[in-house]
Amino acid sequence: METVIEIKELTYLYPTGNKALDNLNLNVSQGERIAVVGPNGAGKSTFILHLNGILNGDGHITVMGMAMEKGNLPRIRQKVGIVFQDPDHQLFSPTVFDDVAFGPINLGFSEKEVKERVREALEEVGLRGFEERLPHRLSFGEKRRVSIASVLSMSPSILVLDEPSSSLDPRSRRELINLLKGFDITQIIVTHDLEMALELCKRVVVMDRGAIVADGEISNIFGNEALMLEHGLEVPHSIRFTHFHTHDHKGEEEEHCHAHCHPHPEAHEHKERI
Amino acid sequence: METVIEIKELTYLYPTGNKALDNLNLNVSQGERIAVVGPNGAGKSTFILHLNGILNGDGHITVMGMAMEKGNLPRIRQKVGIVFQDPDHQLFSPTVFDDVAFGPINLGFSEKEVKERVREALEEVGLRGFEERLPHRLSFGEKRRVSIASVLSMSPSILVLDEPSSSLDPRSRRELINLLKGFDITQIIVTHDLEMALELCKRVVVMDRGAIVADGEISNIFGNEALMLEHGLEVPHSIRFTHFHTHDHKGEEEEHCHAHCHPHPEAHEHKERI
Amino acid sequence: MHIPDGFLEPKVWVPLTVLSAGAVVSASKKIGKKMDEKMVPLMGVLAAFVFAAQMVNFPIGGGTSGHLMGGVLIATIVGPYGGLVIMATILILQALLFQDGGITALGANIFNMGIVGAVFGYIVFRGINKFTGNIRFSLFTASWFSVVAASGAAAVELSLSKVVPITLSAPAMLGIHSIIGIGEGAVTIAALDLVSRVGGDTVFASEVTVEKRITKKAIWIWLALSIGVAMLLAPFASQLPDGLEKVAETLGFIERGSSNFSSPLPDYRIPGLSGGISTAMAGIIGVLVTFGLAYMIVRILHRKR
Amino acid sequence: MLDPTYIDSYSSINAPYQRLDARVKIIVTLAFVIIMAISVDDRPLRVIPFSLFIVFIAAISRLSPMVLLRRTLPALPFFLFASLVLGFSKGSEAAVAAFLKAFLSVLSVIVLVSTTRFSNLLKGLEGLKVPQLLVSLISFVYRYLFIIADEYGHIKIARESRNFGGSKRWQWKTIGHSVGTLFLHSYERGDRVYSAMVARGYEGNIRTLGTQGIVRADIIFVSISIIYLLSAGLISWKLL
Ligand SMILES: Nc1ncnc2c1ncn2[C@@H]1O[C@H](COP(=O)(O)OP(=O)(O)OP(=O)(O)O)[C@@H](O)[C@H]1O
Ligand SMILES: Nc1ncnc2c1ncn2[C@@H]1O[C@H](COP(=O)(O)OP(=O)(O)OP(=O)(O)O)[C@@H](O)[C@H]1O
Ligand SMILES: [Mg+2]
Ligand SMILES: [Mg+2]
Repeated sequence: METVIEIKELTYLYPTGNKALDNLNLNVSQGERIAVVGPNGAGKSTFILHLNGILNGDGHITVMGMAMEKGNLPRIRQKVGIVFQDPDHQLFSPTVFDDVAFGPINLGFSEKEVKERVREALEEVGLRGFEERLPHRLSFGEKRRVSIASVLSMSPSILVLDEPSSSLDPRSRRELINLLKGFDITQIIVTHDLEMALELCKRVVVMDRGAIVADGEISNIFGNEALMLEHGLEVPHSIRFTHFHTHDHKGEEEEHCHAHCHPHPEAHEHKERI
Repeated sequence: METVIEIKELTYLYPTGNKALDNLNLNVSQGERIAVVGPNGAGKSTFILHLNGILNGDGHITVMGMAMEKGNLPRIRQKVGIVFQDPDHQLFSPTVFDDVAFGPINLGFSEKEVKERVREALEEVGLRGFEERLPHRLSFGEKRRVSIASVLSMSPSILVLDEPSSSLDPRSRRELINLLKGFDITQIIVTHDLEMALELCKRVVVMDRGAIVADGEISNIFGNEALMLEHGLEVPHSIRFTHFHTHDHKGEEEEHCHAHCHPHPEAHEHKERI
Repeated sequence: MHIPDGFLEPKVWVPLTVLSAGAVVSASKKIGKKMDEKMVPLMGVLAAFVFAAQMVNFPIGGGTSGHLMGGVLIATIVGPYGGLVIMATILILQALLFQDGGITALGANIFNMGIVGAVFGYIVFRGINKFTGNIRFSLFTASWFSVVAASGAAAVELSLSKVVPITLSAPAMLGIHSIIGIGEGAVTIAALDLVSRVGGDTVFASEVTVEKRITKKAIWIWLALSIGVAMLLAPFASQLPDGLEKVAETLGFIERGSSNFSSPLPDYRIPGLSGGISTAMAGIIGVLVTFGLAYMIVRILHRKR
Repeated sequence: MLDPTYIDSYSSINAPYQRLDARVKIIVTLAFVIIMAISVDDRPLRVIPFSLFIVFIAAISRLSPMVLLRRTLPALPFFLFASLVLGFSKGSEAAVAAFLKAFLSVLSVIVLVSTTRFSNLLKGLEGLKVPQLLVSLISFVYRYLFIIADEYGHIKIARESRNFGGSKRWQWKTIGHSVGTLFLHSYERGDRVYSAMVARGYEGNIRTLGTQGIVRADIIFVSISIIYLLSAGLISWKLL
């Protein structure tokens, strides 16, 4: 399949000297839905900010055939829609309408088209009727939806989401999952919500200390307990139980017993810091 | 058991006219650990801000025998420690030490006592050695711990946490759970992380549209699929599977089959908005 | 300290409007040249910050509280030109959106809080710091001075407009603001203390500081400008010398301490002035002259680069 | 409370005044405030033609008088106080005149901002050659203002929740630290928000929905208004 994102040897130091990305390599194909997981501070958000040229590390990035260069930025930014981790950083307009309309207006759409897009995007995240509300006086979950809508309204070809499900209630999370499932555009989903990753993605990338430490088929990687624990993760419930029922992994008898006797994963926990 | 929090007919309208709390009633006993769950915008955070008199709705609130009145506020705030949903809203001092020391200094402790308390609180959240760090330049998970420490240092009798696990990586989340399990003070935990609620609490309160719509034993309520779906929630994985193994609920044969065939809960989903 | 419409007389607000407009335009041009696309949003957020900081109350004793002006605070972060432009932005917004300060009094308010409060406050800071080498002391003194001087300027403007005799307004305004100034100084030190601690290792200082030094030439231009405007208008505004006399009178008065502070109404009274045709004509001619002048200033400043 | 919807809420009414170009409305408002400030002087009666003008404008913008008056409320106590002081030095006539001038000026500004979407107001200022930097700055402050004011609210809540009190020195220091934190939050927020804007196609100038242009109605309106205001000033001088 066609490669839409190509990243070679990407390294980034914050001005303070923190090396947040360290020789990162990644290819993403057209239409793929990839999960990016890893512990707090792994560099996931930093990585994402490189996908439309907001940050500029050393290395090579190509997006839909365009090199990441100043001249290409406007076109790249039109293609790559990013939903930031903190909705407060994404919402800056006096009203929800203005915020969702911001992208389409900058893309030069007509007033009618802009209104239509805003309506659709708000509909998709279940926020119809919120047009005139103030974005920063919403509940946290409502803010999250507005930030998703404000990216959807640009109809990007590549959708990048940083922790989209955090602080969403279970139903909204479910709706988000269904929403994302319904899109056949390329998607990169950074998350700590491993169950969501499992439902949405076939491929997962594990990041730690600024580099990619694993990349592959999601149930293989998520089922690899040693790997998961090493990088601040856990084997998700549903994999544990799927294993139990399907017995498609070998040598996990003892593990299964654990899962049976203690439905909660704390039994497998290493408790170093507390 | 002794009642430490008593709330009667609490109603609150934001100045913009949103009714965020609507005739809410709740009693909390000494030493209880209660989960508060509910959809986005249910009024959970608004409710919490009433527990130490930051917001002042109509109704009656009594905390450890003290009515919520101006004269009692200092003593109430000493008893009730609140960890806010967004750590950036909680930390405002130049160093981690200053932030954790802020409460004890205001309570009028001696310098020696203040230092002792800060040391202990940082120890408890696993942040020894962070005293001189800037709260600003910490990772999200570290900020969350500092905000917990800055409340622990006041040795509250009632600990209130708003979404403590959101944006934490699975390992930090696990550490948080163990930390909270170790405290035997009264705790009120607002969360969308139902698995965490299940691990920590015996009792759960479901909020929706500013009122309490269910209050009771957590596995009963979380196992009540109709109720959960009605209020933007889902039956958590671990309950689904616990049921499957233990058969301690009746009339759920079909449900179990579902759970077996589709380890993902989407099968039970009502998809109204998307 | 925000003066509303309707209280200042044209002979006061017109020259001040010209002066402030000239200063703001030239300051914007100065910064504009050095700015990349990122600077505008950054200055915008800082202006919003000052706006919010101005709503910060601090206790000044006796159960009352003062609020921050923030002139020196912002000028030390972004430099005097940035400080002036930011203060002007805030004042325009306050006048437009919050009915805080009038439209005709906008120039006067920008003069008081932008030019006196931020720019001169900053110059005082630089001066004292050069002299003593003690940043905290200089910051404190400059912040205190900026608040007191700004309130003094407002008092003078109001007395020139015969709203309240300077003998009454000066002690009252200066008295209260010399206390508020202490809070301003303390809060400014603590705020910059935190900022420099965190910011020490970041790029913000070099990034935000648009212009660290204010050139001597610019000060002279502004000074000459204000004197020129005042002189041009003096013949038309017959009451002006009267007002100036009172300012001088008050300077002696201030030294006598605040004995009059507690007496709300001394028998001192400004003779009522008839607003005759001549004053009005003076106003109109004044407007024309000052508009012409403003145009010239802008042209001159523009040609310079 | 700071609230932008409160400010913009009447700009979408489809009334004759709302349809005028923002530049026209700004010029007329400025002319109104300035001519009144110069010509009314100390005589309250001269305010009459100017009040009529405001009433007329309010009528063609279909603003509810109650809403208008309510919005002037916050400013009134200060006007009253200042007029009272003025009354002692200059007499009651002057005091009443000053109060009315202050009141009508505020009213005219409220009418202006509540009948014009804020983005159009900015476009208007730009059209009137206010320096570009200043206009962009105002637009950014407007964006951030409410956010940052609320941010300080959060810090205050955090402070109060932990029993803020004690000596004045300690309070000043803490408030100073809060202001410093507010600065850092603002600064970082500005940085991130800038990224967010860039990510959505922002390239340096803010675009808005809908374009405006001067049409004949605008020219007629501005001419008539200024002629009226000027003659109102002159005639009232002679007669009142
Ligand atoms: N503005 C900044 N200045 C300096 N260092 C930073 C900055 N932002 C992040 N860092 C550091 O860079 C590293 C990577 O941060 P990043 O935000 O990319 O992590 P992340 O994987 O997104 O973590 P999380 O899961 O907590 O969101 C961390 O060590 C962090 O402390
Ligand atoms: N500052 C505010 N001004 C006006 N309305 C507000 C404000 N904050 C919250 N609201 C509204 O009050 C309601 C309750 O909000 P609250 O933040 O308490 O919800 P929540 O249950 O904490 O939601 P979440 O799970 O998303 O955090 C929501 O409808 C929200 O839009
Ligand atoms: Mg991140
Ligand atoms: Mg909440």
